[in-house]
Amino acid sequence: MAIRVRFFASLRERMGYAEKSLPAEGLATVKDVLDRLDRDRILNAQVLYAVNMEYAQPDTPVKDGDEVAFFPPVTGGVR
Amino acid sequence: MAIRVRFFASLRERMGYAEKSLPAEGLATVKDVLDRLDRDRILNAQVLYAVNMEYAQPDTPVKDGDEVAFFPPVTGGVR
Amino acid sequence: MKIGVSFSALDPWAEIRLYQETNRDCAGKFGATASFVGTMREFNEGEGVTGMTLEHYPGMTDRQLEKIVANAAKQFPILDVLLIHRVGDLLPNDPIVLVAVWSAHRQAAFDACRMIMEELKSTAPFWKKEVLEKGTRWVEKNTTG
Amino acid sequence: MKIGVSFSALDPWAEIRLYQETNRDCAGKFGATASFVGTMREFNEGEGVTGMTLEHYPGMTDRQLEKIVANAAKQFPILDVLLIHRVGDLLPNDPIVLVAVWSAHRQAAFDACRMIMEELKSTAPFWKKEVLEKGTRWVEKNTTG
Repeated sequence: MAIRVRFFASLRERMGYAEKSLPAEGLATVKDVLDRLDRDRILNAQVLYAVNMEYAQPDTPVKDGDEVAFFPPVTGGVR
Repeated sequence: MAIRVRFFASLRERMGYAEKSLPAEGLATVKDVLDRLDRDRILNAQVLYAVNMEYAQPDTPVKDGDEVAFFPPVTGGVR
Repeated sequence: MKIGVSFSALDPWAEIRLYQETNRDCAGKFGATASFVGTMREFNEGEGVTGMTLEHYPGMTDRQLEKIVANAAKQFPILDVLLIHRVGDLLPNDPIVLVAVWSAHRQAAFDACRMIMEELKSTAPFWKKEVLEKGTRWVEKNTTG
Repeated sequence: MKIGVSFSALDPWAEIRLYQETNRDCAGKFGATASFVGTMREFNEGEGVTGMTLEHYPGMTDRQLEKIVANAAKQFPILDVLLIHRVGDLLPNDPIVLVAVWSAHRQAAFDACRMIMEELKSTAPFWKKEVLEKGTRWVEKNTTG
């Protein structure tokens, strides 16, 4: 298994890809996942985190098989 | 001409009739109209007034040709 | 803008849909439609209700409804309003009133829709007489609930 | 209760009408239906908008929408909810989102409908990309307007 990383919307475009699979070794939190990726590019604008489709924080734990997502502030509904 | 007096809803039932025509002589205000009618029966419960289809007060002026209405508190819409 | 009373059964969602389709003046400009439909329940004040008669003061009703909508339009930036109130004999589940408000933005649509419903309740000359299992009763007041 | 996303054009009033006709559990018990429809405008932030793509996070969207409705049901005495959000490519005048709330009384229906729209805007994982006369832009935030 591994950790599935996903990007959405403008962040997906900034990264140039929608998802990536990372070996889970050494990844204990969302912050660890960020550090393993192009951290500066991801954090270049405001970013939200989700682990297994629930909102998360940098210190939220992750484990083998989890899905970790990064995306910009959401803009559903209408103003 | 004359003054047309109208009753609605529970007040109409209490009065036993829906409308009445009153000679306008001596009638200067809504209060005068009330005094000319069965005042105690009308004021037996909370009553609202209208002159020419606009909400009115006891001292609202009336004149020949006007329509004066008495009715209980309104209960349109839903709770 | 369409404001009035209906002497026959209301199909509120079909009314709103048709109104929006045939009134294209604010097409492309509105981002928000807030609507409210009031429906007759089969109970009130703890008692079963099997029917209702809605009496109104013709003429004054239209005048007051127009005033209520004008007040809302003065206070909030709204683009269009549809407001229809039933009169006559109703059965449980029959729609009593519908209001729909179109606006560029959400808040104005919600605020105006709610304001119209509140003012209607306290100023439009309608009266409800309920048919209970035993006899009838006039609804005496609208609470704020 | 029906909650979800739609990949094809929404006919919001027809959806509400059909839902109410086919879900009779609260028939006779509801006196109030508050609804809101959000529609794509042909302008935003002072610029003409000719199209929009609504992206979402499948799976997380459903989970968040269900959470939002559950929160509203915890806070207000509501009987039923219909909530559908569009995804995919939209044109001006296309409906974006619809929410309808059934309740015994007016206030709970209005309050819950508004709360759902507010929470949706800040927690449901949708993103809008607008097509302008020249190029495209991501909508960066929803104001409270």
